Amino acid sequence: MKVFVTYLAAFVVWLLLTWSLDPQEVLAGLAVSALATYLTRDLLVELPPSKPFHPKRYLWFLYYIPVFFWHMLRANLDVAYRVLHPEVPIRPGIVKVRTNLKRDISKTMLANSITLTPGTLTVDVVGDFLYVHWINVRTDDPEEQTRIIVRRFERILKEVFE
Amino acid sequence: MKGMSLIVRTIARVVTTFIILYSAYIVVYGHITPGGGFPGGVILALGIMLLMLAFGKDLPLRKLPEGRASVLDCLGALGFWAIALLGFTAGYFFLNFLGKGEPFRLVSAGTMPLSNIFIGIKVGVSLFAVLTALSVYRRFYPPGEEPPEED
Amino acid sequence: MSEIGIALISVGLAFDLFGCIGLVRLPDIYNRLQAATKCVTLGTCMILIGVPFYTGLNAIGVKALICAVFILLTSPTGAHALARGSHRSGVPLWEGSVGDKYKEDKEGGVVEEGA
Amino acid sequence: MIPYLFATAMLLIGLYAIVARRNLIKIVIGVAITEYAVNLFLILLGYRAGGIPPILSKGMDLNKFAANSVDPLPQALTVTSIVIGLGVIALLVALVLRLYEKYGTLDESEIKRLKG
Amino acid sequence: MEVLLYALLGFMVVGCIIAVEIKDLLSAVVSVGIVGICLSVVFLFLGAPDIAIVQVVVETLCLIILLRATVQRDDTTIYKYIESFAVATILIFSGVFMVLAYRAFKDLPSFGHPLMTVSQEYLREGLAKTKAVNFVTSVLLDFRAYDTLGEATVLFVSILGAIAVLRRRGRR
Amino acid sequence: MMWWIFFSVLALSGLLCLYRVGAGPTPPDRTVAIDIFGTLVVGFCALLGIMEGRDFFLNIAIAWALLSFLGTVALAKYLEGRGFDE
Amino acid sequence: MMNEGLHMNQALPLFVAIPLGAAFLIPILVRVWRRLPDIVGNLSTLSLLVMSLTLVGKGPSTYYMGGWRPPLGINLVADGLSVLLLVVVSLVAFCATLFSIPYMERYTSKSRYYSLFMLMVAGMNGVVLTGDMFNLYVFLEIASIASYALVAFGTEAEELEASFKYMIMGCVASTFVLFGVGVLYGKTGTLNMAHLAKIIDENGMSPAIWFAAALFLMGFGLKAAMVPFHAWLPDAHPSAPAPISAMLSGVLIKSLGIYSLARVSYIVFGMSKPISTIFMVLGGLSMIVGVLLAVGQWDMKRLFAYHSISQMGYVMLGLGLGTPLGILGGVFHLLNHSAFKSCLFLCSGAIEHEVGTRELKKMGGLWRRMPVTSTSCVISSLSISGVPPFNGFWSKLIIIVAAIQARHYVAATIAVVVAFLTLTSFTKVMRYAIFGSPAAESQKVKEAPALMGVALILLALCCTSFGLLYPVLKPLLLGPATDVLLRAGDYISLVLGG
Repeated sequence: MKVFVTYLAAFVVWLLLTWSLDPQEVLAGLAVSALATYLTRDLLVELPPSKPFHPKRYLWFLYYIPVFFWHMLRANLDVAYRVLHPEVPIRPGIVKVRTNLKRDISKTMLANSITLTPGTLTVDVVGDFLYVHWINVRTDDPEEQTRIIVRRFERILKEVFE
Repeated sequence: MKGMSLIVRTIARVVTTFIILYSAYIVVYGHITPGGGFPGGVILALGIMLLMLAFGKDLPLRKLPEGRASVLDCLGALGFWAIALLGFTAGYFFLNFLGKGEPFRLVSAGTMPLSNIFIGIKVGVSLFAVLTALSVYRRFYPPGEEPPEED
Repeated sequence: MSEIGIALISVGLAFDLFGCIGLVRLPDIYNRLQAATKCVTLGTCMILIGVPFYTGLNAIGVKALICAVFILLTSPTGAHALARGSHRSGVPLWEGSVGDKYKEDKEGGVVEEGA
Repeated sequence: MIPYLFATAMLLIGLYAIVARRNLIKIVIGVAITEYAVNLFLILLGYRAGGIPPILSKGMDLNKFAANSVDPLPQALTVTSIVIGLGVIALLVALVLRLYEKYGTLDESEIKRLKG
Repeated sequence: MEVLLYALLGFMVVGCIIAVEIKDLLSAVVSVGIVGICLSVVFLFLGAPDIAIVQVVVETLCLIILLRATVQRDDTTIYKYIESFAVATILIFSGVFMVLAYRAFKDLPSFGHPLMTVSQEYLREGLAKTKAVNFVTSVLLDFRAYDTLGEATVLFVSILGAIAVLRRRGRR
Repeated sequence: MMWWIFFSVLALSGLLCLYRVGAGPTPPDRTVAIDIFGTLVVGFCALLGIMEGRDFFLNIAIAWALLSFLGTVALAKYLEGRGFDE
Repeated sequence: MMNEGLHMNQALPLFVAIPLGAAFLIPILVRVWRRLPDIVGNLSTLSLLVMSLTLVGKGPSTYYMGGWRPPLGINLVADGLSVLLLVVVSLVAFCATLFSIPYMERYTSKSRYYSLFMLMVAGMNGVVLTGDMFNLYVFLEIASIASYALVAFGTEAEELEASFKYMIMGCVASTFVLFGVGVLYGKTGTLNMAHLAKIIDENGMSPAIWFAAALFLMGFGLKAAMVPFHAWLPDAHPSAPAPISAMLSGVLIKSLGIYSLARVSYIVFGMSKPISTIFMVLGGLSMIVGVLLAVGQWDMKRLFAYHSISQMGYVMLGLGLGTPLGILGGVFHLLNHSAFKSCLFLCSGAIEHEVGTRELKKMGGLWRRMPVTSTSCVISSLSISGVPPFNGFWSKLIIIVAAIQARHYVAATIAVVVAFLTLTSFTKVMRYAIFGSPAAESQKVKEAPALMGVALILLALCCTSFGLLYPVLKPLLLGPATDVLLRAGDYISLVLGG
């Protein structure tokens, strides 16, 4: 199962890279994907979730993309504002927030999403806690911080990956 | 805990497959697009190096043990050498003796794709071997104490 | 179609520029990472997404999309690794910062030092 | 003309590092810089004003291409010389590591046991 | 475009000077890294995507290797007067070299107009003779494949040498 | 004209990055600059690709995207004060 | 594609292909049986020796790599000079591999040693055979990188240090060479030596080409350890294992340094007055400085290494004279020097192997305990000091006579004085090491193992016979080599077929 998913992913990426259906290239793709799969068979997918092909996941994922891009755009406008403002209005600090996600991949996606969205940058993940560098610490209450930073994505990612 | 933080490890898991795939792409398409055996091989070595950075030395060394790496290294070099010698038997050293095919197709240009593949294997494996040797090498043998014997 | 592409590319370039200004203006490494990573990642992604709009869905466009996906995966990871590395190598936060939970936890033993 | 001088300047900076610095890493860095300089010089030699890369795309006219393309030969040479540079640096670094193990320092003037 | 090229080249020279002069060895290594990256961009400018990609990958590898070599962070070396003699020598040498190089470069064909005595032939006949559309590869693997064998061998020998030098024990 | 503006903006960003490399002050600062510069070059390659209409420039872009990450990770690991094999 | 009147030799690429193949195979074969590297290494050097001997007296020949005619592809040329160097390289390499079988048992990882050794031989053969500037650079790098690694092979502190110093110098030299190749390419647009020579011949020297010549002089001069650039040699050569010292001093500095310099300056640039003056000045300086530094040495191998510098000075002087007799003397001395210097280094290896020291003061009375080693050591010492029946005498004599004929009396005086100084210095070696009273360390030593003895006897025989067989050697080896340097035009017509 794991091997098959890896192989499929590699082959699809190969087809996209070459962007042609010439039989020579497709055959080469089959061989090359086999090589890549052989070398990384236990890596790409660690523990498959219970229903890997459930369509609901993909619908959630499609929903996640625009949400993510919207926040990313906001993040950029925010940073642009701070950078271009003559006084550089920042109030940085590192805060600790808690997440409910369990799987590695979902934690990672959450952390990366946090890094790319307004004013926050993940410094480390330890257990259930994320250490986040926040360019403008708005509140000192940990619950409130968690709500602001994590909740935006946590629910969606939970549906997608767990 | 071995290796780097969870985020780096997870992303390394995801990306390594594609780095290796991409290295193979660069090697195989060497005569059509920029690239060729050499950069492809280096990318392959770097892909496995990423695993070492993210997970420590055990995982990549399990995938490519040092003994096998040295054999593969020699085999890659021998393959390229053999192409040269085959051309020699056909008339000239390094004669491009295979059929040339159509331009822009994957199977074209005679021996070039084959040479690229051999160089790719050779470069990738040997660079990985040297990266491992450099990284794993440690100096912690106090003057009085002798390190273990090896061949 | 190509107008959309050009618009996306222009916006992306503008964000790139903002990011680099941030890299120069902000006071410490963590803030620089914030600005630079976010803006430049989004900017470059927008350029890459603009490419298929400009050229249509051919080899160039598809490769640009693949590239965008890779950038989105790797760039924040790199930023995270750097932030963690520089924190562990002892680069201090800017003096105007309002608290450093990570440092406290490291000293308190919640986060292992060697890990 | 002026780009060539830039490449020469880089070469000389690298040489300066090799001769005047006493730290082994700095010397290795000097070697790396001289290699960059030579690679740069070779590629500059093959540049043709307004030239296109020496790779054919589908539907290009061969004659027009040959009249416009930059020189492929120095590029082939540069690939080789880059590879050689990589090999040299790998071996140098291996030597530096061993020297550091033996002497516990990267300072060349403390390492000097042999007299020239 | 030319302006950008000169700006990049100028920066590369500055980067080299930083790398040579800075006390912190890690910063020196990073500066060399960025010089290599700029070099790759310069190659893109100069119509050499093949070399650009090689330079990128090699640069990353070199950075890793050089990082591994940086076992001490600070350049603690004390420079004595004897070094000032070496510095003076190299400066005089540099001056002479630069003057000679200037005269030689004036003699070369001007920048952007290579002679291409042999290469013109590669470009005109390479496709018909080798059927490879990447002319760099066709030069590398067909016309001058012997060089490439040498190149692969150089890599083989240096890596074999590095591994041999890193043996735990040299003698029985 | 349009391309000229695009490239100048990109070059300006690049020069700002390079300023950070020169100014430092700590090694991580220089590293950030390298990382960002790599990402900028991806954009540069993409622009070159559509300007000249050749797809191989995007190959180089992908190489940058994958490898500048690797360099950053290696530097970060070094900054953490650990060998590459741990 | 075959041009009638041109002699194509199908065997030429094998001179590089055989050692390369052996080098690539050895790391695999050692897994099958651990003695296989010994056998494969010796077999391949033996076959190289046989093949190079078949080339002697055949006249010049070429080979086109991949079937591409010269300006387009790379070609190999085996003219008189190349054949001479090939014979020398194969001879010394064969003796060194034979010597290595027992000697290298002291070191670990013998398979890597053989692999590196084969690569070094391949690199030297490639340098000697090639007819292309860039290819020359590539093979130069192969041979030098292999030698850097081999110098550090024992991984003791001093070896590593010597290797590092050598490597830095070597890198600078290679960089200069590559830069010079670049300048030449920019000026002429070609890399083939014959094509270059033709273009330079037609257009004359210009500033760019002078610049390239200066770069080559620095680069190859560093590789040849000419005096201002000699600092690395006395460290690097003694630090290597003995067979490698023999290869380095015996052939590497010649094929990478002197041969390349002669090939480039005589064939490509065409010898002119300034270059030949520089050659002579460098040669004279090297002779004096080398021998003066050697006189005060008590370390056996270091002493030999300094003498390499001074003897290379003779070769440079002979080549720089530019007269037929001078070039003949230089070429002959090159041949002789590889015989006696390799023999000396192998002797020092045998002594070190048995006695365990390189200090002259700690030896003594070895001729009783190690008759074979001592005899060959004495023979080669007499050769290098220029004592009549042995080969060194004849070549030095030719060079001195040539210098007098060319009215360079200063050079002749220097040559004579240096010859006497060399004799003094080797008297010391014989007095302390071979004869004299046995020191404490050398009481219980035995004769070196048989295979070492065979290698020593072979080289000692060469030392004796080269002097006596001069009438045979001259038409077969030395004459063609001299002709190559004297008549550069023949080379152009040989390669380009015009």
